[in-house]
Amino acid sequence: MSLTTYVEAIRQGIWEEMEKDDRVFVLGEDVGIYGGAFKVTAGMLERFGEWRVIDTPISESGIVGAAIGAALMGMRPVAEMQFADFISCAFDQITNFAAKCRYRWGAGVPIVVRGPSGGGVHGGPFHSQNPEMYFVHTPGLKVVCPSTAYDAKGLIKSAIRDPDPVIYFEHKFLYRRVKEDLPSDDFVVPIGKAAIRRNGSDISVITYGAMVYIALDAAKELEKEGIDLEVLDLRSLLPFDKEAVLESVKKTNKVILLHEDTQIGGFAGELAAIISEEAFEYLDGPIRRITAPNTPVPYSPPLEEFFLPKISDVVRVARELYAY
Amino acid sequence: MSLTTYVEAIRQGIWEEMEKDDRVFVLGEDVGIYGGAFKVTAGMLERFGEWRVIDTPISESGIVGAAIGAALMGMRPVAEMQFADFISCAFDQITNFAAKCRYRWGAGVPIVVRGPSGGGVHGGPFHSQNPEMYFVHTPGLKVVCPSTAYDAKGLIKSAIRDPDPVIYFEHKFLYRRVKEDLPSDDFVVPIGKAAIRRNGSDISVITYGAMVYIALDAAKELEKEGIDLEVLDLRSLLPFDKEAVLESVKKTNKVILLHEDTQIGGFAGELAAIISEEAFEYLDGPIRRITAPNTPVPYSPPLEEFFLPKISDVVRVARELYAY
Amino acid sequence: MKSNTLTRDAAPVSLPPEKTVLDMLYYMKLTRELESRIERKLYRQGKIVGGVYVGRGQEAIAVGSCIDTRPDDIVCPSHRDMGAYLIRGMSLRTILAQYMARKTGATRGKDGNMHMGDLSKGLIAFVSMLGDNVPVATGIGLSFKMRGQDRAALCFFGDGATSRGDWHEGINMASVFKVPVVFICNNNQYAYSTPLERQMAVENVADRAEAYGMPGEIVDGNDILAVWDAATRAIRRARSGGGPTLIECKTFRMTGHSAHDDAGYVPPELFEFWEERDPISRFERFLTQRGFIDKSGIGELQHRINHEIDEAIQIAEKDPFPEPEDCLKDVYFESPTEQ
Amino acid sequence: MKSNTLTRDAAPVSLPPEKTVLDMLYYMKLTRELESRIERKLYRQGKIVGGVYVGRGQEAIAVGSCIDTRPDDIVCPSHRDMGAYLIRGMSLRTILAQYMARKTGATRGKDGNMHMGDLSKGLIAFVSMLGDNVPVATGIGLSFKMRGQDRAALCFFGDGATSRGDWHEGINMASVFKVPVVFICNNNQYAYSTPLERQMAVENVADRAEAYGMPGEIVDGNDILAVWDAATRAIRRARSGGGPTLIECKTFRMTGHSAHDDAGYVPPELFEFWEERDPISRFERFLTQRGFIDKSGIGELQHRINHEIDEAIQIAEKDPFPEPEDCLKDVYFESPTEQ
Ligand SMILES: Cc1ncc(C[n+]2csc(CCOP(=O)(O)OP(=O)(O)O)c2C)c(N)n1
Ligand SMILES: Cc1ncc(C[n+]2csc(CCOP(=O)(O)OP(=O)(O)O)c2C)c(N)n1
Ligand SMILES: [Mg+2]
Ligand SMILES: [Mg+2]
Repeated sequence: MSLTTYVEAIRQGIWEEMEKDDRVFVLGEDVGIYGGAFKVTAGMLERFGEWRVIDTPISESGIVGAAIGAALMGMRPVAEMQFADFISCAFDQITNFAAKCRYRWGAGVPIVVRGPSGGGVHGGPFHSQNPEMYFVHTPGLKVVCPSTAYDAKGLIKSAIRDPDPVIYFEHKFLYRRVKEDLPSDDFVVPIGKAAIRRNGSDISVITYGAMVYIALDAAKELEKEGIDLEVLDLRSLLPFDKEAVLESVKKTNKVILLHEDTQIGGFAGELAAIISEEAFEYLDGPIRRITAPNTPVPYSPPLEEFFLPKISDVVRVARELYAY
Repeated sequence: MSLTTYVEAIRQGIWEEMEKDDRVFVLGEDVGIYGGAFKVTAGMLERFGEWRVIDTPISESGIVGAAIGAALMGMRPVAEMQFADFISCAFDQITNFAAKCRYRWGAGVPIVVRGPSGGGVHGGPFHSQNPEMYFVHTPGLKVVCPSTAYDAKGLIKSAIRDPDPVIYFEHKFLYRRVKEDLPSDDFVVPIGKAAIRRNGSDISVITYGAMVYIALDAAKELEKEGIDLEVLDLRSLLPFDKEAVLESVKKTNKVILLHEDTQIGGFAGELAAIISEEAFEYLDGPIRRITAPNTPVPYSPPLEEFFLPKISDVVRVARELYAY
Repeated sequence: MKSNTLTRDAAPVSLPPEKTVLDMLYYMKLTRELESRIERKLYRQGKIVGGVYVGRGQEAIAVGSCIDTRPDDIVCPSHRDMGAYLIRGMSLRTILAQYMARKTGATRGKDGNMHMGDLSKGLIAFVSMLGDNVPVATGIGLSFKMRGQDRAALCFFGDGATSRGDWHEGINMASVFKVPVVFICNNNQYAYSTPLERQMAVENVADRAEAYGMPGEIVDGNDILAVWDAATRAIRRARSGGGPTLIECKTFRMTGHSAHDDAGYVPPELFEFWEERDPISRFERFLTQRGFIDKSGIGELQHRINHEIDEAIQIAEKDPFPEPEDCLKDVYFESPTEQ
Repeated sequence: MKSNTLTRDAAPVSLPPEKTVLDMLYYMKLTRELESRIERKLYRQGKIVGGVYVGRGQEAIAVGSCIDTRPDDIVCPSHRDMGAYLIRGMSLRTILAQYMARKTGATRGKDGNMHMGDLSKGLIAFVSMLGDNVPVATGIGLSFKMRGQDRAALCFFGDGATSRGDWHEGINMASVFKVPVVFICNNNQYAYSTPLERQMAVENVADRAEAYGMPGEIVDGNDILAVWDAATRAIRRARSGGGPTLIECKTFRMTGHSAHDDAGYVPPELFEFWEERDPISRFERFLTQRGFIDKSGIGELQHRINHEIDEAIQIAEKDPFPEPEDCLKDVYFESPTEQ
C-alpha cells in the first residue's frame, strides 16, 4: 500500500478529471513548465499540452475572468491562485461576475478557483491568509476547505464537476504533512457534507481545515481526564452541513467552534447564530470560540505561534466547558 | 430651524473638515464639476480647487492606492466609490495595503473610503450591495454605517480625523428620506459607540443603517400589544460597541439581530457568537436573526420587497419571541 | 481626434450586400426609436424601473459591428449597445419587459435595463463593473482557440472603462494568447461627467493597442459603413487565427449620462457639432443618394418600426411581475438534469 | 531586446562626482555580499525565516537610481531592490534582524524578508501583491504636487508586475495627473518561471509607456552609469513639473526565483550570456581603467564590506525574537499622542 499526500491527492484529482473530460483545463501563473509553485500541476503540461495547461501573466483578475468566459462556453476551467492571499486581486470577478450570472440570467459558471491558504509556515501577512469568509458571504459561490488527502481528492473532483463556481482552499501546512492510502476507484466527496472525525459525548468541536488535527490531538489529551470530545470536520463552508452541526450539538449539548481564520466575521459566528437559533434548548453551556485573534497573520515564529489556535487552547476551553 | 438631510450632513461634514484642515482632500469619479453622482461633493471644486477635489479616471483600485500613498505622506484623503458596490474593485488595496501597514511597519494610513450602499431603490445586483462584512472581517480597518443625519455628519468627521483607514458606508435609501435639525457646533460621533434609539424592556433589536427605522416602526406597532422593544443602533461595526450590546441583552434577555446584509457571514453571526459566549446565562429565548436571504439583491420591486427585511418580519418574530 | 475620421462620409471600397445595407438602417432606426420610447416616454411615465442609459448618436457602432456576426459568434455588449441585442435576436417584448422589471424580461426581473444575456443568442450579460467583460471575452476567445473553432467574440466598452485594471489584464492576455476577439470601444469622449483628457494622457484609445502588440484602428463611429468595414476585417482576422484587434469608434453621447443627467457640463457646441454627424441621417442621406431607398421608403420603415414597438409595449405592459418568492430561485443550479 | 543596450559599456556624457562613483561600487558590492550571505549561508544554516528572494545580477538598478535621491524623496522598492534600503540608510543589523525574524528587524517580526519600510528614511514597505505599489507611488507623487513640493518618488517593479491591473491604473493616473514619480522596471526577463513572451506581446516594457502618454526609456540595467544617467534625468524632470517617466532596465535574474528554485527552466546559455555582463565586474573594469580605484583598493573595499556584514550578523543573531503578545499590538493606532 502506498500513501498519498494531500497535495498529491489534489494533483491526482485534477489529472483524472482532465483525462475523463476534455472540457477540463488548468490556468494560472507558473502552472505549466514549472508545474505550479507547490507542484499541484506537475507533469500536466507534458501530458495535456499547452492549451489545457496554460501559463498566464500575473493577472489574477484576468485569470478568473478568462476562466468565467471559458466556462460560459462550456469548458471546466480550474484556475490556480499561486497563494490564496492573491485571490484578493480577483475578488471583483469572483463575487460580481461568477457568483451572480446564474441568478441574473440563468448562465452557470462552472469554474474552480483554487490555491494554498493558511499559516504555520512563517509565510507572513501575505502568504498565510485564510480568505474563506470573503466568499462564504457571497451567495452564488461554493466554498470548500478539505482537511484530508481523501477529501482533497474527492472534493476537487466534485468542485470540477459542479455546475456552479467553487472556491477551493487547500491548506498549505497539510500539503506534505498528511497522507493516507487512497482507494483506486473514482470516488468523490459531496460538497456540503461534514464528517465526524471522532465520536464523543461531552463536547462538540466544530472545525475545518488544519484545525481538525488540533482538535483531534486535544481530544487525545482530554481522553485521559475522561473528557470525551466529538470532532466535526465541516469540509464545506458554503453550503455547510447544518444538520450535522445541529445533530452533534443536540447530542453533546456543549460546543467549541474552532477555526484558524480571524475571529471577527469568521465562520464561528455563523455557526453560533444557527446553534443559538435552532438548538438553543439543547445548550448546557455557552458557545465558545477558539480562533485566531483579530490581527493580520504575523511572520516571526513566536508571533505566529501565538496567533494560531493551539492544542492547549482547546484543552483549556474544553475543561472549562466540561466543568460548566 | 432648518432640517438637514442625511446626504447634506455628509457633505457638510467633509466640507467643514476641509475648511479646518488643508490635509483633507476628496478624490473619485465625477466628484469635481459634477459634484458626485449623489451630490455629496457639490460645490467643493469651486470652493477648494481642483487639487483638493480630484476627478479621477474609472480606477477604483488606483483611487484607493493613490489615497494610501497621499495618506502615508501626511494627507487625509477622502475617496469616493460612486456606488459602494464598486469597492469590490479596490478590495485588494484596502484589505492588503491600507489595512496592514501599521501592523507591519508602523505606518498609519488615515484614509476614508466612502460610498452609497444598500437597497430599496430598485438598483439591482450592482447598485444595492451591502459590502460591510468584507471589511469588518479585515482587522486594521474600521467600518461605520450611520443611520441618522447627526451620525452621518459626526461619523464622517471622526472618520476623517481617525489615524487609521475607515470604510464609511452611507445608506442611499436614507440620503434624502431622513432629515433633522443639526447643532451648529463642530460635533463628532465617536467610532465604536452604539446608540439606544428606543428604550425597551422586553426584547432587544440590535441593528444598524436603514434597518434602524424598520425596527422603530415595528416597535410602534408592537407597543399597542404591550410588547416593549429596545432598539440599539450599532452605528459602527468595526470596532463595535460590545458593552452596549451585552448591557441591552442582559436587560431584556431576548434578542433579535436585524440587518439588510445577506444572512450567511453577516454581522448578526458575530453578535450571536458574542452574546451566546458572554451573556448565555441571561438569555430567555433563542437568538433570532432577521436579515436578507442568501441571494444577490434582485431588481424587480416584488423581488426586492421580498428580499429586504420588513416591519412585519420584526413584528412576527418579536411576537414569537415574546411568547417564548 | 483626427478630424478626417469625422468628415469621412464615403462608402468603403466594398459595400455590403443590399439586404445588409437596409438591415443596417432598420436596426439603427429601431435602436433609436426603442431607446427614445424608453427614455422619453416610458421612463417619464414612471413605467421603467431604475435607471436608464441610452446610446443615442452611437447606434452605428453596435449595429455596424454586429450585423455580420454569425449565430455561433459571441457578443459581450456594454451599456450603450442596444443594437447588439436586437441584431442577435432578442425580442422587443423581452427587452421592454426587462426595463419594466417583468417576469418575461431577459433576467426575469432579477436584474435591470441593459444587463441582458442569453447564451442561445450568443449574448453575455454585462455587469456594472466596467471592464469586467474584457477578461471574460478573452476567456471566451480562449475556449474557441482551444477547441479549434473559427468563432469570434466581440467585446464592447466605453472610453472610461479602459482605465480599469481588468481592461488591461484582459487585453494583455488576449494579445499574449492571440485569441479571436474584437475589442470595440465606444469612445463618446466622456465618462459620465469626465472628459477624455481627465481619463488618459493620450489622444486616442487606439493608441493603447500598440502597448499590447495588438493592432488598433480608429474609425468614425458615426459612419456605419466605416464601422462595418473595420469590424468585418477584424472578425475575419480573428477567425483566421490572426488574433485580437482593438477598434476605437469615435462618437459622442448625445444625451446625459443617464436619464436624470442634463449633461450641463458638456459645451453646447459639442452637441451641435455631433448633431450634424448623426449616424442615422448621414446613412439615410447616403442610401437615398445611392438609390437604395427613397424618402417614402424611409417613412414606411419608420412607420413599421413604430408599429413593432407599439405592439411590444402593449404586450410587455401587460406582462406579469415576478412572484416575490422567485427572489430565492436560481442562486445555484437547481434541476438535477444539467451537465 | 535592443542588443546595443547590452554591449554599451561607455560612461555617459557626464560622469557623477568621484565620491558618488565610489559609493556606487560600495553599495553594489555591499548588496551582492549581503544577499549572498543571506541566501547561501544564513538560509542554508536555517537562520533565515521564510523565503528568500535576491537580486543577484540586478544590483546596478536600485543602486544607480537611488544613489542621487534626496533624503526627502520617497522610494517604493519591489522585492529585488536591496540596494535601495542600504542607500536610504537602513542598517545592516536592521535588515539581517528582519530576515531572521527578530524584534529589532524593520517590521519587528511582523513581516518578513524584503517587506521593509521606514518613513523616516523615505522607504515604503512592499506588499506581496505585485503592482500594488504603483498606484500608491502615484498618490505619493500627487501629495507632492498638491503641496507644491519639489520631491520625487521612485517606484520599482518587475516585468511580471506590469501585467497587473493595478499597474495600469496607477501608471495611467500618474500620467493624467503628471505627478513627480519615476517608475523603474527591473526587466529580468522572467516572472518566476514565465518568460517575457508569455507575459506580454511586445518586445519592451518601455513600449507600454507611450500608451499612457508617458516617456519611456530603455537602459542597460547592468550598466550602473546608464541607469544613473537615465534616473537622474527622470528625477530632474519630475522635480521640475515634467511629470512621470518609465525607465525599463534590461537585466537578468542570475538565480532561481527564490532560494528553493533551481531555475531549471532557464536555458544555461542565458546565464552565461549575462554572467559576462555582470554589473559589478563591468563597473570595476571601468573604474580601474579610468583610475578611480585599483585592484588592491577593490580588495580592501571587499574586506571592509565583509567585516561590516560579519559584525552585523553577530549582533543580529543575538537579537531577541518578539514577545508572543506583540502579535496583538499595532493593529490600530495606540498611543493617544499621534496626529
Ligand atoms: C468599476 C465601475 N466604476 C464606476 C462605475 C459607475 N459608472 C457607470 S457608467 C460610468 C461612466 C462610463 O464611462 P464610459 O466607459 O466612457 O462609458 P459611457 O457611459 O461613456 O458610454 C461610470 C463611472 C461602474 N459602473 N463601474
Ligand atoms: C498579485 C500577485 N500574484 C502572484 C504573486 C506571486 N509571485 C511572487 S514574485 C512573482 C514573479 C514576479 O515576476 P516579476 O514581476 O518579473 O519580478 P521578478 O521576481 O522577476 O523580479 C510571482 C508570480 C504575487 N506576489 N503577487
Ligand atoms: Mg464614454
Ligand atoms: Mg521578472
